[in-house]
Amino acid sequence: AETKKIALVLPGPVTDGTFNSAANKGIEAAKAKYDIEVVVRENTDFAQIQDVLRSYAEEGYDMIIGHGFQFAEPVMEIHAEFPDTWFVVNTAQVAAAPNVASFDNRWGDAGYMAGAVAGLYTKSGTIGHIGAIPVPVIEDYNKGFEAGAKSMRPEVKVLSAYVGSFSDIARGAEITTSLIEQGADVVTSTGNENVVGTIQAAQKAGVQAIGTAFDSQAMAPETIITTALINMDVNIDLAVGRLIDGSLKPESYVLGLNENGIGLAPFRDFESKISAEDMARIQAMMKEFADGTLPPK
Amino acid sequence: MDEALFLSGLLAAGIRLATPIALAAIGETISQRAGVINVGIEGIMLVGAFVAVLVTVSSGSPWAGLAAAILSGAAMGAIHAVFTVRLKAEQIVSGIALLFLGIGLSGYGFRLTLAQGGTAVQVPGFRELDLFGLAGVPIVGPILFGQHALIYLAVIGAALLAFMLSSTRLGLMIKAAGDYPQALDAAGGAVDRVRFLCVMASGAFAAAGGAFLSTAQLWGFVENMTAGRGFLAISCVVFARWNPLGAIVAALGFGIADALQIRMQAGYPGVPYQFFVIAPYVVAIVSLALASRGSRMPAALGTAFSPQR
Amino acid sequence: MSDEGSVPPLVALRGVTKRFGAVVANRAVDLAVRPGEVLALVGENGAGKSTIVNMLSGLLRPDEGSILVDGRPVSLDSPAQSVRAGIGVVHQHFTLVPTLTGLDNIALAMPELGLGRLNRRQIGQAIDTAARTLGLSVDTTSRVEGLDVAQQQRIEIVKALIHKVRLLILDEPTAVLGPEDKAHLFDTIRRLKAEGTAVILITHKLEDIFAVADRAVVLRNGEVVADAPAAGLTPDDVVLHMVGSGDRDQARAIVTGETTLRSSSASGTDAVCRLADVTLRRSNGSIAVSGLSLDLHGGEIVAIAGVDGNGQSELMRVLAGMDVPLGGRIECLGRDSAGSAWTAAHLRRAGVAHVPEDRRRSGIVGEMSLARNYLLRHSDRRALVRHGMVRNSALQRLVRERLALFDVRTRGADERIDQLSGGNQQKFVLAREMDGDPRLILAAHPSRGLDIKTIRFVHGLLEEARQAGKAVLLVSSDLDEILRLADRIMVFAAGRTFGPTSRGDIARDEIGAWIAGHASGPA
Amino acid sequence: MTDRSDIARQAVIAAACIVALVVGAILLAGANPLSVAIGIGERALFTRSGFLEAVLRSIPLTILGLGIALAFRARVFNIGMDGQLIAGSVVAMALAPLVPLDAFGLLLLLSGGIVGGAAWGGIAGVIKGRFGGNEIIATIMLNYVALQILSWLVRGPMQETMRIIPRSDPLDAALRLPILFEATRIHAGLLIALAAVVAVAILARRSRYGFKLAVVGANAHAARYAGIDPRWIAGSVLTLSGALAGLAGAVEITGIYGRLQEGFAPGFGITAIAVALVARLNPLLVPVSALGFSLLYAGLGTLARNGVVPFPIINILEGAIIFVFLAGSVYVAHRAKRGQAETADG
Ligand SMILES: Nc1ncnc2c1ncn2[C@@H]1O[C@H](COP(=O)(O)OP(=O)(O)OP(=O)(O)O)[C@@H](O)[C@H]1O
Ligand SMILES: Nc1ncnc2c1ncn2[C@@H]1O[C@H](COP(=O)(O)OP(=O)(O)OP(=O)(O)O)[C@@H](O)[C@H]1O
Ligand SMILES: [Mg+2]
Ligand SMILES: [Mg+2]
Repeated sequence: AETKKIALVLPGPVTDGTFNSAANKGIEAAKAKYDIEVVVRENTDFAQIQDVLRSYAEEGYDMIIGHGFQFAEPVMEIHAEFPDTWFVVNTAQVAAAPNVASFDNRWGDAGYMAGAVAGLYTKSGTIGHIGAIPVPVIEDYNKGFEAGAKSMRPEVKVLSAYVGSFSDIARGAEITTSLIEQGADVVTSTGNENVVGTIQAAQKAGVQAIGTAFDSQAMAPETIITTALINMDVNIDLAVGRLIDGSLKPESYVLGLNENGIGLAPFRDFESKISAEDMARIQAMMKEFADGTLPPK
Repeated sequence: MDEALFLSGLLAAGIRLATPIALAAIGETISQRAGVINVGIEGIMLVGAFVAVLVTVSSGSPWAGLAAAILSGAAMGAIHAVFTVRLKAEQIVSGIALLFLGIGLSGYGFRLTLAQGGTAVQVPGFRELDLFGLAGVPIVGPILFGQHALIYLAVIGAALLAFMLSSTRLGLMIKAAGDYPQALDAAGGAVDRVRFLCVMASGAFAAAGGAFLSTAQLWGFVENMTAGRGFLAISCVVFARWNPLGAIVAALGFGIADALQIRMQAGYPGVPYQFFVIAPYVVAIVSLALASRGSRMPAALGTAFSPQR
Repeated sequence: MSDEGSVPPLVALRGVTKRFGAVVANRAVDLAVRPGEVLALVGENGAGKSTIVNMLSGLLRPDEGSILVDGRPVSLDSPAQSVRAGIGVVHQHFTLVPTLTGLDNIALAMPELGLGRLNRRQIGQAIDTAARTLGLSVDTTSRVEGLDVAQQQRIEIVKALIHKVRLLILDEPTAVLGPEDKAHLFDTIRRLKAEGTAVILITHKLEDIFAVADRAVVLRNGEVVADAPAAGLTPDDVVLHMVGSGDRDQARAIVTGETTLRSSSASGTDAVCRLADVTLRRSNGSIAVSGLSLDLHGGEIVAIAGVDGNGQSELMRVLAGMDVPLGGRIECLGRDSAGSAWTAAHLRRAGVAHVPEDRRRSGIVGEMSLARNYLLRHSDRRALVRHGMVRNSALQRLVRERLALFDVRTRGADERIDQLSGGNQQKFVLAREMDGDPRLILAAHPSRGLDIKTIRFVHGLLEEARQAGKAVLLVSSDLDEILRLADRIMVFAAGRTFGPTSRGDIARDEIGAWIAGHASGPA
Repeated sequence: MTDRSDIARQAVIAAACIVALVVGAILLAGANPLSVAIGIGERALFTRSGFLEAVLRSIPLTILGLGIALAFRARVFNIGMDGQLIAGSVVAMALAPLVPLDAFGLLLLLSGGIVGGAAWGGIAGVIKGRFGGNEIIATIMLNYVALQILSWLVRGPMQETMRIIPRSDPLDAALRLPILFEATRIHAGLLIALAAVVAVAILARRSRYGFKLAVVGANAHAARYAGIDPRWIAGSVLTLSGALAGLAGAVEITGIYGRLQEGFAPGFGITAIAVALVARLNPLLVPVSALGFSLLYAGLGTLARNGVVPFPIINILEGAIIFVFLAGSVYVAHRAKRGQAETADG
């Protein structure tokens, strides 16, 4: 087969260390794995999306991946004009024949797992989530986080606050600090650069953090318990793989634990920081996600 | 929660949030006093933030990072000065160009260097001082004696500049350059040289603000990490009616209001967080309506001085 | 000019030409001034005097010809170089920073102070000594923007003389100075002369020439038309050269200022404006005038004499609607200073015309055309603005007429007004303010900076206005002007007001006494 | 005259340095500066879709630029176009459920946009005109406020009925601006923008109000003596330019997006300032300048898509091109002046 041309359109920079970096890593991996030609468009603001999608389509790209729910609408507007191009939207649930598919990770489940872990690791009984801006996936994560924590420790106090920006790392850090001052000793964060701020604030305050997106423990080994994995690379690998073997359908694929769309990163040194039975409870929870008894319907 | 702790935490955070804005505002004050608007400080802050991290990492000393940042800022300022002072180009347009240049240079530099190893680079950044070992004293301790060195330097710098403006002949020349350059020229003063220096100074201060962001408040650089602080700084300049010390106070106002809204958020999950985020700005608007004594902008601000000879 | 003594010229212009676009401001000007010589530079408005000053002070560069200092050609490319060459200048248009105090403005002109800390006490003392030897009292502590023009003029003079200069250039310094200040200034000039300093004095007052000048140079249309020892000249000669006609009688008339219109006051018509026990405040808060009561009637000219800075400016500001009196009450053309309608806009519409003392700051918009500056005061006129739209053709027509009528030297209604010579700017302002049938004319130093011929013309206008039944309030530091025009005279001095009394009932020296603050005669 | 040729020469040098910087950066990225240059030009200038995209972008920039031009003429610095634009689009959107589904309804939406923008600008206008507060702060602050309120609205009261994505429900097709040319996105907003150009040009250059703006901008003090109240002028012009911003917002909503969501006009306010200043505040030049900037953005967009250079270089180019343009116009201006001077002298 001739080399497929694939465009990945990102709302932010590939260096944000989370949401966009993850997608970028994914496409890099896919490039290594499949016979594809790849181009990545960064920092695409909403006003540009339609023009960007349209241009790629005009240039005969076989697949255009829009990384974020905000791509759903422009895609729906133009996909019909370009039947030979597949439009894939990440972190949204849209689909349209013949050529629109979406891949969404179960952010809620990821949040639930993170919450459970936090609930078991907190000593103060207070934990916190700092979101960038309440976009759907972040709100899902936020709900899951609270539910997960309470499932392990019903009386746990869950604080949550929003930065109001994806890139304001300093504010992200200050908000985290304020939650820590209010007693939180395990924090997690969703968004882009702001996540780095949270990790650093936790690091400086000597409390624990739970990463999001991809395993970032190297950033602060003594701070990050584990990471609630959002395996964007899996979305992208699936999309590309199915494009190449022709099995891609105009559906919205939702990737949970079993589809390896989410998960928990290895605990490494933190394995030993909680009791064996607590660790067992985490294992149990993961099993329930695997056999579908979780999340609570 | 314990009030004392809350208060000291609030003030400390407020000061941290204020410092980068304050530093940039101090610099902008000087250049505006001399008659040159620099709307590009956001870009300069970014360059400063990046250079500071880069040099801090490679040299192991945040002071070296700070010095390098200040130099880079002065250089960025020089670009603006060349276009606005020497070439008499439209100041705001040049500033906007500088903004983009700064965003680009910092981001590109970052990707060429630090970003290679992912975001995991460890930055041996500034730590809070403990002056006279008094930082431990409850509440006042951390506020007065437990801050970052740069914060004390900012205050001292502003005080010196205020003195310079009010009590030195250089100060007179700067004010003349901003209010009525014809007079300075007729008196044999070099309007353009004065303005050039002031613009470079504004760059240096803005870069120092960026350095604080990336080597003191945080330890690391990410693209666009200034997130609009440059424009807040410009507001502070006007708010303080072109007085360097006032600029610090204005920035502090913003910082503390911001720190406060941050702390309120978690307390009231019911209220949409946006209403907390806008609080500092609303406060600013209201106080503007209530407490403005008709600000006196330097009369020649934004206009090039080109005598017909 | 070898014949004139052995001393070589200190500063000389050789064949200097300066153009502004099509206008030739100076054509092949030759001019020399020797150490210890006082040179009077005279000529009609627009003749090119200030252009010469600007070239000598490094603000402008000659297009052709050369400037020599001590016989050596120099290029004065910037004021700094001119200062270094030992040239001190008092410009016709002040070069003071409005937001700085007089002291700081002077310090700004003292490079020897370096860049460092200012010892304001020391500088203040230096200024005081300088001012004392000059016999001028200067306010060095308030912001210049709050000072009236006479005070600003004094600061400029002190600023120029704070250093020892080799050549002092004064561009119309006497225009706003009262008799006493003027006398002091001339003493200073004589002293400098004795010390070997050269002086170039630009003036429109012929008597000044004969009072201090050794030599007079007359410019016409940018060319030197006469260069002779003052002793050998009569006022008539000077005027003849200036206007370039051979008509001695006309010249004589201009000099003596005989005018056809001369008639007793048409007073008796009811008051256009009533001031009752009015108190006025300076910008710095101090009281300028208190207990001022005065009626202004149609058909009379009321003049306020006295050294500037005694409340004249404040009175004009208030009557122009820029301020309300601190105390007392004013009723003017149906407007009441106590009411909300006491604004510049309302008073203008009611028929108040205003020739402001601070022309460039308050009277015109420098970077706009003459036509637009005209509209500035007449934008309510049907003929010029219809349905909110400016009717440019009508405007152009009107402005061209007025410019011709007032003989404003300009390239046309579309020229930028700041390219006009000072006197022509003043003529323009008069042309504009006299238009539109005003009922009360506030004239602050109306003939400031005007050449003698134009002054006569303006005086004629004010008298016509009086004849036409308009009320005129004249502020002037020129006693001759006042005695020539006024029906009733008032004096503001030392925080007090003298008069008003009708001109017939008072002698010149009595007024002089009032101005000096002595309450002889009817107070 | 040495000064002038001096400046012209320095302009050349400055431009050269900037270009060198950019070329260096591009080479460092292992790309070919020439192909990059071509990359910028080609689509924007030589492809239909690229050019049309630029035209589309120039519609709001023109309307905003006009508002800036008006305000800046009076030296009133309205930095708040972004907020006023949002206010306009919010009001327009809020009216949608209430208006008849026809051309008249659309007209009402657009008017609503104007009113919304005027109101938001008017707040700054009152602060400046009534309280003498500085408009720069007021407008910047109001930007942040508007952004956050929008963020709340599209998640709260104005969110779509499905309540999934932070955005409003779509407008009825009858309330959308008609597309002017088949198979393009160019909508009737283009005509609105051009009409605005004419209107503002007349207002600024022919009307008494426009004259008063200029007077206040040039010498507020003389204005006061002439009976013009600078504060009233400032207040009114802030409202007026706000109205234009609001119109731009309504046009974007009804013309392109058909619903309300965040970030549909990122940084337009600042770009509009550049647009207006480059047009030397001349309303007739504003659309030209706006199209120029839009072409620039279209070109940079192409570059960003090709991915031949790392993204930050796009920003570097953006700044560099503006700088080079500035240097160029300085060069031209001073050449011209010298020409005059010489003919005059000769
Ligand atoms: N900057 C300028 N641009 C264009 N023309 C100018 C400029 N300055 C002066 N002129 C013109 O040059 C001529 C001489 O002006 P100048 O100011 O030297 O006259 P002046 O003798 O000082 O008159 P006055 O007695 O009114 O001050 C006038 O016609 C004036 O219009
Ligand atoms: N009584 C007065 N006599 C002389 N000058 C005055 C007086 N009051 C004010 N001034 C000065 O005149 C100028 C005009 O003052 P005004 O109150 O008209 O408005 P303003 O805001 O000061 O004008 P601007 O902003 O242009 O300085 C001011 O610079 C003020 O210092
Ligand atoms: Mg004032
Ligand atoms: Mg003159």
